[in-house]
Amino acid sequence: MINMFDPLEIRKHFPIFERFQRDGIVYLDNAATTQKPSEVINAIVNYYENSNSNVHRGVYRIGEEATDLYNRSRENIARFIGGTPEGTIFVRNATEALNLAASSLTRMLGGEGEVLVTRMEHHSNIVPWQIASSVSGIRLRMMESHTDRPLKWEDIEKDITGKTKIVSVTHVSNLLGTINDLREVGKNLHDLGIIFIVDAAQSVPHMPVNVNDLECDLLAFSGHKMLAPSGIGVLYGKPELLDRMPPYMGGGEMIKEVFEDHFTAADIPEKFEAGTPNIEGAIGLSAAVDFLKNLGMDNVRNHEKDLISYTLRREQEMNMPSLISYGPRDPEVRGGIYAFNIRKKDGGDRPFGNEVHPHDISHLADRIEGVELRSGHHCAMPQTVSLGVYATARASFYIYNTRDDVDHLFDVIGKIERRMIK
Amino acid sequence: MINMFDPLEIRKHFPIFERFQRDGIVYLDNAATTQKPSEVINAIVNYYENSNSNVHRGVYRIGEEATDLYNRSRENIARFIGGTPEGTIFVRNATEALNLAASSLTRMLGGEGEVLVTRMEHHSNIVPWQIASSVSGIRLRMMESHTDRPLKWEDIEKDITGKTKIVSVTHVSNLLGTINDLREVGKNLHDLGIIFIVDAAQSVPHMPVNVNDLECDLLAFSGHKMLAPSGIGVLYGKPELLDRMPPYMGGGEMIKEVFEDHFTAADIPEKFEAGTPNIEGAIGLSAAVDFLKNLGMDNVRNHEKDLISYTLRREQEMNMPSLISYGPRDPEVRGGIYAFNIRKKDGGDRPFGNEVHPHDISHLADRIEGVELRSGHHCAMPQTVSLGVYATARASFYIYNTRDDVDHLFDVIGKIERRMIK
Amino acid sequence: MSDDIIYSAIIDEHYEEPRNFGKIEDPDEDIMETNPTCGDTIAMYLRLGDGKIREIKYVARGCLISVASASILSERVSGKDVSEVLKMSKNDILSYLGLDLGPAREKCALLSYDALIKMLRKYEKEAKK
Amino acid sequence: MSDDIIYSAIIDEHYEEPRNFGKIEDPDEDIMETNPTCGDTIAMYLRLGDGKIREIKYVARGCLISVASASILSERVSGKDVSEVLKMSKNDILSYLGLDLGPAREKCALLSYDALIKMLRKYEKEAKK
Ligand SMILES: Cc1ncc(COP(=O)(O)O)c(C=O)c1O
Ligand SMILES: Cc1ncc(COP(=O)(O)O)c(C=O)c1O
Repeated sequence: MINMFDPLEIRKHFPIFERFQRDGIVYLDNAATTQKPSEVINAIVNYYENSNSNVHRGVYRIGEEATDLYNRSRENIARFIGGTPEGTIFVRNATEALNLAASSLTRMLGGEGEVLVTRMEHHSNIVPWQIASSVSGIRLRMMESHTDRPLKWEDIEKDITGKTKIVSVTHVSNLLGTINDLREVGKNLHDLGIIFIVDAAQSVPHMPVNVNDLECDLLAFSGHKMLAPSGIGVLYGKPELLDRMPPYMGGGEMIKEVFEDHFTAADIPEKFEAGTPNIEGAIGLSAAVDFLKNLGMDNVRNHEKDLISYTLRREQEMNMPSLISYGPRDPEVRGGIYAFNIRKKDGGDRPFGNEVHPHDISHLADRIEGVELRSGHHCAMPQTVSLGVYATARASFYIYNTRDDVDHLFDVIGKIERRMIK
Repeated sequence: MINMFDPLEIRKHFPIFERFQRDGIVYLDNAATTQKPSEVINAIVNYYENSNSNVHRGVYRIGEEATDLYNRSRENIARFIGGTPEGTIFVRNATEALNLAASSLTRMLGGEGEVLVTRMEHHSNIVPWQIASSVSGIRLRMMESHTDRPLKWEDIEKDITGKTKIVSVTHVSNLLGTINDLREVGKNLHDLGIIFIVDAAQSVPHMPVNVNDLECDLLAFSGHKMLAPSGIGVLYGKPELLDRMPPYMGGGEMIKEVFEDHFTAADIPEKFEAGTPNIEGAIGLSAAVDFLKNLGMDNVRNHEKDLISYTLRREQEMNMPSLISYGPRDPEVRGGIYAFNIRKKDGGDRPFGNEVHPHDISHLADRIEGVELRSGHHCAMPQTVSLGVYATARASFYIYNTRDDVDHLFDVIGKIERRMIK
Repeated sequence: MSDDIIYSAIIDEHYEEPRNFGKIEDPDEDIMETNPTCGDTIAMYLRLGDGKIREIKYVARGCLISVASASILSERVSGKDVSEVLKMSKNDILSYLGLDLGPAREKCALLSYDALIKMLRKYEKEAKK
Repeated sequence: MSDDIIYSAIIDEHYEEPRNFGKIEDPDEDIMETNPTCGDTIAMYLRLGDGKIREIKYVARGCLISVASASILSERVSGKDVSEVLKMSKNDILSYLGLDLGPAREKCALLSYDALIKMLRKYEKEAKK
């Protein structure tokens, strides 16, 4: 379908780019969510128009078709990350995946021990553990991590104690763009009998990820960050571990039998999928996976590496003293994420300082130039606070972005500076 | 748009009926899931093609549009059930709604007391409480309920003890079709300080439901059973109660602030919506609500009342001794649900009895006549077992079904009997 | 393959008169399997010796497909070497039925096969000790 | 209304020189409010008497919209009757800014209003006792 990796060709598959073109919109909020190609939209519409029905229990024609589509979606998605279908659990999003993990593992471990996370985690890999520790003896510990280089095994090793039962880290930081170096981590943790969880919400969409290479026990990601609908995501787990973990939610589909006073759980993956699942979501995610496989995940990664290199080069050329950005400078270890602030270095006359509020940056970027940036703590408050700020503005790239988009970004940064820092 | 309530006119809004017509399919599995009208499909496609982005935190154009669509969907759905937007929490499905309730209320109540449910509950209103009682001192008790008449306040009253903290009952049984009589229940339970939960998965789609009239504290339903996508549902709650309930899942969107060792929760409804929500699901559900409002929920109910009356009449006329059906005979208290079995009354020569397995019924109904029935325990094992069977076949109606469809059903029942009971 | 459970003579024959139906007292292996989709249950009993299936019986309550497939399976494996039976694939079983089944009904057809394979694996494992 | 935060003179003026910025020592009411969307924070202080707002001050760290709206609000309510201020609606506040804001930025604009209303409600409740 798509031979050369050409973002302008790729755009043709995304109906929303007609509007973007019409309204002069440059969409740079892909770490928050991505756009949907026709291939994904059509897979969903086609399901609605031909096979829509509930899965698992229907022995009539369209029930079988829906079940078949659902199962084949699971197989396809499992294959994409090198996993097995029974280890591939459909959830709403990476957040639910991590909540499921935190709740079920806490019970499996008898509510004891320590969970280690990094300071660069998304709230989704912090708050579930805080909730778990509010109802059990599990303790959350946050290890320091660097803002200018990837996390390595040696960094984790320092913080492990005899009590550590789980290490849960992000593969790619959604704020700094850091691609953590997780080789060795899985193997070493397993030698210590520690469970290894990877938040892959920002890696699976952007680079080749294989659960066997990572040697992780659990891995979480969201469909909507990789061209698929919202409302669908995956918790991948090693079957041997999932078998031991108690169910999370109870209800239809996840049981073998229900009696007045107890139930028996279904086998994995159904054990963890209570109630009617997001069927079209799974089908849409599978179509998204096909789209990405077709492009080649190596090509996706190389494209984004090119964009972030270009971004860092443009930033340097701008030589704008008020522009501060975060994260590693080496594109080899940096995803397509660029968080920054605009701040007059020498304070100023306004009583509240001369920092341009990131909300104003993204509001103005939109109104002046149609450049769509996110602003805030990006659900990574501990990391944001450690940078000494309350918020940042963030641009994040995907397959349909170009160097031209990066030029627009720096154009508008220049204009905002002139407008706000007088 | 649609003036008279005419199922054949209504079908024109459902693209899948083209296929149904082509392949001679009579879809009678609406209690499991319903079909989607173009209005819903278009709302979703339109979102993908014009405003797709993440909600809540975007201050750029399409982010604002998405947020606006999401918020207005919530308002619309809240209004539909007489509730407030802040009391309307988006979840994946009724199952998640009841899990959220069980988990959060258990913690709120300090893990003590008794939860009363009926025997006619769906597994979604049983297993979450069993899980809760496996991790706390909460106890689940199942009260007897009748299979031939609605549950009334007097039935519940008998089973209440000093320990009862929660009563959670289904509004309409998905197996028997019983419409329970919940007037008085809310008021009386509140006088006793007991929390009242309604599983409205089979009522909100089929009849006017108002949370104020029901005087319930919490109410659960699924979008996919009312013309909307799967992957979206609602837990409605009284704001005063929701304010007191601890959060369920942790992560993005549901927090005010996150620190290393604790977090502060956002206000309702966000407090209970962790991570990126199913945005298009909410938009689709709102479009489905518009479609149903346009038809008029009174008309929907009357239409289904007509179909179930006709069904019960046709059954009587058939006078087929091997046909056994369940549930109240009075259409006034019966939803459009018809569960049955085919069984030769006088045993038989086969070593395993002469009951036609419901799976064979639904397989044959599909292959002989294109009639799509569900078979199994319908996620209501305690009720199914109490009927003295392992499974039933079930037909369930919705706005696009006709008396003609009912005729097809009895045609095929006759044929199956002749094929299987020799 | 035909989709016609409506007129399949072979299925009907086995459903009306399932072969090897019943119990073995004091079996070498026995097992109880349930299909959560529909609640179908099969109890299966084996007498084994010299690496062969000497006798196979079962008591099933189930549908056309699961009863017929248990009956057909029992005929096919009676007297066979355990190692040979373990080599049979799911698709072999499905092809014996001569029906093109959807995923839900495949579970019905494979209930007896799953039960059998579990017992034989256990038997082999114990034999190796 | 104009969408132009780019060139809004009134917003700029208040942002560059916010009115009533600062603290009141020993205030009759004070409050700290945060906008979870962006972490904007405002501390607001009131001196009240005879049912009137005698003095209003605030310390804010925030964006153009939230700082300017706090400044504009403080000018509008200084010296006014509490009961009258309580009658002001969210839309009144938004119209003072003269901008057509999206839902996310509305929260910025209403942060100071929310803080003020909370204090005044508390004051009224206590006055009634
Ligand atoms: C009464 C009742 N409650 C709950 C549910 C669960 O719905 P879902 O699978 O959408 O969570 C159903 C669906 O079958 C139902 O009929
Ligand atoms: C690293 C990381 N983890 C988890 C999440 C949560 O994703 P979702 O909101 O889809 O659950 C995100 C999304 O922002 C993320 O970037």
